[in-house]
Amino acid sequence: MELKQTLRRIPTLLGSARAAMAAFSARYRMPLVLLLLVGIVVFPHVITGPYYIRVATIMGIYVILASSLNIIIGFTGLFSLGHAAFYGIGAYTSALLATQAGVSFWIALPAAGLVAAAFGALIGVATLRLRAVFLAFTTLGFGEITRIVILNWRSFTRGPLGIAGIPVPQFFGTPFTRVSYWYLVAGLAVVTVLGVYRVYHSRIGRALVAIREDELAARSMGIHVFGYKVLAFTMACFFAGIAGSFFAHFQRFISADSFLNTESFTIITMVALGGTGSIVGAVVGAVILTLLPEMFRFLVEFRMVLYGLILIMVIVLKPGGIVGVKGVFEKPKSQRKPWIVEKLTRKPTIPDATQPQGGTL
Amino acid sequence: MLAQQIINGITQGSLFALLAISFAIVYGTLRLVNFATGSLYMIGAYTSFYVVRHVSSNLFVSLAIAAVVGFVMGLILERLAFKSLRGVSRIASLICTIGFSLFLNELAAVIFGRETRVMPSVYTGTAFRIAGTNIIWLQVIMILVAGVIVIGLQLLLFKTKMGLSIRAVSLDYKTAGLMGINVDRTISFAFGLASACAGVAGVLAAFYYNSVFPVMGTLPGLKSFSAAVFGGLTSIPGAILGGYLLGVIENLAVQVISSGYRDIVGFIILVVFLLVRPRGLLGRKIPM
Amino acid sequence: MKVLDVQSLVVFYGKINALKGVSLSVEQGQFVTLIGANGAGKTTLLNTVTGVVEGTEGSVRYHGKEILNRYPHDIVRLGIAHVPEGRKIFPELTVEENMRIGAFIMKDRTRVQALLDRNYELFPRLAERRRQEGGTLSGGEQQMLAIARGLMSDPELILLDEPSLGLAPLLVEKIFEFIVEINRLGKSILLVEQNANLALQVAHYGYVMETGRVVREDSTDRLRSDDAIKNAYLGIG
Amino acid sequence: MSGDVILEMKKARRTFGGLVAVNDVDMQIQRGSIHAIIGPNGAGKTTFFNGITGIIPVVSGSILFEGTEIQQTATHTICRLGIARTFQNIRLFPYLSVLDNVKIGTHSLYSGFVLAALLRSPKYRREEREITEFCMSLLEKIGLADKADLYARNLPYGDQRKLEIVRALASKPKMLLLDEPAAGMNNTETAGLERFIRSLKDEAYTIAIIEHDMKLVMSIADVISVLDHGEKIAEGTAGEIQNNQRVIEAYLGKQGAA
Amino acid sequence: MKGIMRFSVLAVLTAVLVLAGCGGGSQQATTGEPETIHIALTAPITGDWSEYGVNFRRSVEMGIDYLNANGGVLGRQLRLSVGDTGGSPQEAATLAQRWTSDPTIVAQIGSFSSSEAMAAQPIFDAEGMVQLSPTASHTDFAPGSDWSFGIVGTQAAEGPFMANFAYNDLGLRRIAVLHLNNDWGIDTARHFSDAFTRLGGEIVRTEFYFDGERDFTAVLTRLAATNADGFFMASFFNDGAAIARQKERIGWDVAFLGPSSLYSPQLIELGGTAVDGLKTNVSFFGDDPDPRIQAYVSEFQQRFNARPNFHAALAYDAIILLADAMERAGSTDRQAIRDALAQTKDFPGLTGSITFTPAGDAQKEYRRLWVNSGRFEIWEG
Repeated sequence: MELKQTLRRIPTLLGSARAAMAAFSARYRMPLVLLLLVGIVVFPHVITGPYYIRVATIMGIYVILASSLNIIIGFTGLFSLGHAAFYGIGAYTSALLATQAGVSFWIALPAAGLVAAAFGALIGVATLRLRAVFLAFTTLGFGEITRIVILNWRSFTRGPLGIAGIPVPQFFGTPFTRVSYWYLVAGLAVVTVLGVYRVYHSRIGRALVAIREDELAARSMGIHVFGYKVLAFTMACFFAGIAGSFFAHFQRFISADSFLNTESFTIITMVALGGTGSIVGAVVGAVILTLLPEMFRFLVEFRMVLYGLILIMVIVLKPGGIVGVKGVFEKPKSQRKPWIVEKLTRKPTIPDATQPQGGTL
Repeated sequence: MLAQQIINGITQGSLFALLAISFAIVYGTLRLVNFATGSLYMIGAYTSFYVVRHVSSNLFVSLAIAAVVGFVMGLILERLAFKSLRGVSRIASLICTIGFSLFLNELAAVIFGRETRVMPSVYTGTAFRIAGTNIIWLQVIMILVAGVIVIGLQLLLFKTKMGLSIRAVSLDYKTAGLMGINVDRTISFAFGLASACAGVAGVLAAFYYNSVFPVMGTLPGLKSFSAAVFGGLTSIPGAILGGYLLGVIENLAVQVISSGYRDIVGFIILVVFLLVRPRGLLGRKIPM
Repeated sequence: MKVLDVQSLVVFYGKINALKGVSLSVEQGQFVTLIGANGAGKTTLLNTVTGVVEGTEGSVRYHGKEILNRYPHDIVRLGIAHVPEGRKIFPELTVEENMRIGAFIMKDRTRVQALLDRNYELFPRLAERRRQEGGTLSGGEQQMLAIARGLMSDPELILLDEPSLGLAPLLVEKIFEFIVEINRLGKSILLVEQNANLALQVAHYGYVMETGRVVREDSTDRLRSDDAIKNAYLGIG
Repeated sequence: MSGDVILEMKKARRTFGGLVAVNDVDMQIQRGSIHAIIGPNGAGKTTFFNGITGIIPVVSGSILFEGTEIQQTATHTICRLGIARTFQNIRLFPYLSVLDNVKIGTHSLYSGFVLAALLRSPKYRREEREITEFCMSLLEKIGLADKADLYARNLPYGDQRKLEIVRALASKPKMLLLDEPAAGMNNTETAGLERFIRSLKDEAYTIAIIEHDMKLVMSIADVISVLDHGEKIAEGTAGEIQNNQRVIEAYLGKQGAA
Repeated sequence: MKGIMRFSVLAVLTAVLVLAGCGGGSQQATTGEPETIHIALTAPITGDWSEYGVNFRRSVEMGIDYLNANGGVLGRQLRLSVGDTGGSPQEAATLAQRWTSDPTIVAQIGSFSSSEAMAAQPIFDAEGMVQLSPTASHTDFAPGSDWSFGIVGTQAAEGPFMANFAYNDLGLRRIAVLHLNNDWGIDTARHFSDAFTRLGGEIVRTEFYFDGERDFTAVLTRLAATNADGFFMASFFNDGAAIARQKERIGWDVAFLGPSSLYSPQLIELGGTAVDGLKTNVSFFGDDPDPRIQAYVSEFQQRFNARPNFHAALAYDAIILLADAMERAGSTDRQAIRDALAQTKDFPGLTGSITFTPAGDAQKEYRRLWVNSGRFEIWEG
């Protein structure tokens, strides 16, 4: 009995812990932001292992990808299963500009973002009139088509050979070190998250969320729904392109293997696991799903089994994600038990008049 | 030549058709795209591998056992995960199916080993020749099995009470509940049925390609999803048509265009159909 | 003897209190109507009785047995048929399939056939169209089909939700004739209706609902002669 | 009544399959008036509103708003022209705060660009401040200011109705379409609503209202149009309507006349 | 929504802490026995390529056990860390960073695919550690860095060998080519085709397929319609077996051949009689009477209940070669190992003798091989 009561209290306890944390962080918001920035600056000097810096850098890339995808999925309520395609387009644009045209990284980076955004806009215009689920599959198809085009168009993309020898970016004549990569990706990630935050809290963000919440009402409030959907798609693809460009210059070798559909699934999983629609959620999701597989490395061949299992469990137990906006992507709790439980615990069907029934006068 | 390609396409199309049916049943009842369909296909194939080793090398024994295994697997998946996700955002369910696909593939690799396993060659004798094209018995059997399953499903759906309840649930589950239909059980059954179809397809593939390996379902799963969209996601006849057409078109694409564009054909069909005619060839307008 | 007995039923839709403690009962063979303006909670009440909507408090008893928050398919098996608002026939099933699905809970085939025959007799129009898809019927025919489908489970109690909705006056009369006929066959009926005069003319007993509460209940004779109804509807007073 | 027509409908018609939901309706709404549209369930009232706002455009006939034809115009543009509406079954943005809901109402008044939002330009900051102040003043007016930070879904039902009206007002419309604003409200709430609608009239808004609460309709409407089976069967003042035989029949059935 | 920033702050801080945490953990593990020599293996243990990755792991573990049983290297025991890439180039690069930043690790064996190896290359290059890949054959791989070595031999040598086999020994003149569409397949097909054309033959048609495909009937039907008298398939053994079976099924009776990647006992198991008559080449032949090879094959069979294939043997050679280089260098210094490896000349591997070109590619010897009645046999002409 006591155990039961303790168990029953856990959600309440968690809730108050959460509330306390929220209150704490709301109160010390500025100090915490400063602490974060200091953390970013100090991190590569405290934890100097190149491996950890690399993992953190990869994490930064995924923070950008997940945050940007969150604009589409979380804010606007659209599906996209082809985010890796735009990531890849950004990476290839940047890599080709750098290796074929000798363009500096600092120009290639925004260029990659713009090219990816242009593709995003194009795909958006073509597909965004579709219903949600269909949109998802169109983007999935687009992702696959992009990959196959990369593989087949050998004269341009070198096909399966990939692009090697992508130059190391330079900063005023000094080539990047792994610490500079970290600073750059951290900067890009901060800018992305801040950008997403600002967009979310602007007239545009409100319009996007309005579309997610109720498209018809949004339209009646004067929101050009289609236009804003395309805008959301374009913005998200821009950031994905930026991430791709960084990745190309960071890894210095890219091939279609890095932009498979599974990569899109990884990004979408980060968003869903962290909490669809929550800016923090996307960050948390990206952080967890970058670290988790690294932490499970010692399991070697069992690693992905466990990873899959954890994924399923989190989604089943907490469909709204870890720090999701409570309720948005969850359904209300039902008072009814699953039928199997119902079946096992069903009372005999004899009318029981002695049972007191609450509420009667 | 063309005749040969068409025969190739039809044989391959039988596999696509069965998988597309699996997609169509799940989508029809749950409005969910099950990305784990390819994994269920793989499980069907491994089932036949072990049946051949330990029970009987007869193709039909494998088919029967794999259908049952598939059905049970489907029930388990549905109960474990999708039941509790019903009515939650689609994205959560979708990710859950992706998670299952990853989980099942890797689990199979750990349990069954990662190397490609060999299946015996059966029914490889020539059945008949058309236009200089050799057609073996196995191809005939594959087409027949697909046909029998299709007819069986149609009978089940249109002549039995369970079929009636599946159709009713897929049209309007709330009203179906008011008619005394146990919606949960109906959906579970449909999911099991869909999984059994995928399992059967896996067995046929195992025998046809003589090999079984953990990630064998990924590509056929993705392609036959295109086939299902092509035919109309909620329509079983549509799924069959889509499957066979995709098989034939893919093979003709190799013949006419280039082998490099083979895989792209399915996806171009997918995108074009979604844009132009989302309900597919035979599907009804999908209430979303 | 009370077939249906609803006591102090409270229902929330999220934060919206749709029913604020409603009590109502239907006697064996009785024809009860529930009238009231739009949004009063009439449909919610029916939906809660058959488990489509979950109730928060109170009780719903069928022959004395508590059925609140059971699954619809379990409740229907007890002998309640619910003809939902907006007819909700299955548009892509044929008329006959729609009818048969109404008899889903029946195991005995000969009995299903007998019921089918009887209902076709009652609704000859449906017999003519038994091979047609439900969606191709006219509004009135769809309503007939919805009622006939409800009868197919041979229920003891029938819940009818706005059967006159969207139908031309002549058809409405026709539908009501059927309902009276069904009641005469011994079925208890709970009718939710906007068309107050018509409902009060055919039913035995009436409840008037307003914003989630029953504001008045009485025999229909007395309710009919009462200006309160008219006033409630037309805003006089 | 000022006498000039703000919205004019000529032979507006909307069909769904074979069903005629709005059947060649002519109607004129006077600027500055409260114009009620009543009728039994399924009479086509909401379809009528959907036609005006372009959500479900009419199939024939014309709708003129301040002399401009709008029957083909997109919904979001109609809002910009100055028509705002509420919905029969409350369509708030449930997971946005009360304040944000109102802010979305101001959407059509501004034209901020992404870059401005990203960089938070001075103009953008000024506009956002303006929007916030304006929306807060609206919320204060209706008494929801203290709930500005709540999710819209957590408001009590009556407040949700009010919020929806405020959201519509935030677009500074010339004409307001209210679809059953009193549905589900209790007497006190309805009385408050009545006062509020009257105050809007005093501020020179034109209001078209669909309502089932006849007490409310009869007391505030300048003109009442009655729809039944898609047709306009009567039009006039409250007194005229209450004594109109066709209206009584439409509501209570034929026998009601006897 | 004020919470956004505060939560992101917390999230990132937690991440930093966790990262720091896992840092501490694994470093502790690596400072256990200073006496051992620590070697890393990077391979796709999970994912689409795991079949090959698992064989790598088996062979390398076998090699280490063998070396340790025989006194180790430089009198010290060997120790292995295995990292899984799941087939992703990015993970291979992450592992590269992990291995190079662990001071106890002296060299890495792996990874399997060229994409993986090349993604990791800049890191090995920058950090100065040997990346010895048993299988990466991308033209740009070994020349791309002083620290990259490939022992499979480039197709630049194997292609002409097979072309010669086809043209001179088999007398083929018109060949249809089918290749796997990845860097390896493209390279293999290109080198073979170039050499064959130079000899005076004709490539009548080249087609390809994507990884994961199991239905080759369409593309084979198209190739069969040419007037080819020979068929070259640049595939791995499991695809190759399926291709052979489907080739037989559509009734295309033509001489066929392919590169050494086809050599695997599994080819025959999977291909059955359909692979009879297939011509290929090997530098590793399991039925070779050489006692070293027989010892390896029998132990592999005993331990894993499977016969080793070409890829497995390459991985075995990689670890033995690495040990040899360390012995020759007399040190486990990363630079010394590299220099010693670069000097490798006529190292007697199971896959033939290995000599590195200045670029770091192995020059291999090839032997003609064919499948005769369900067995691989040396082709005697």
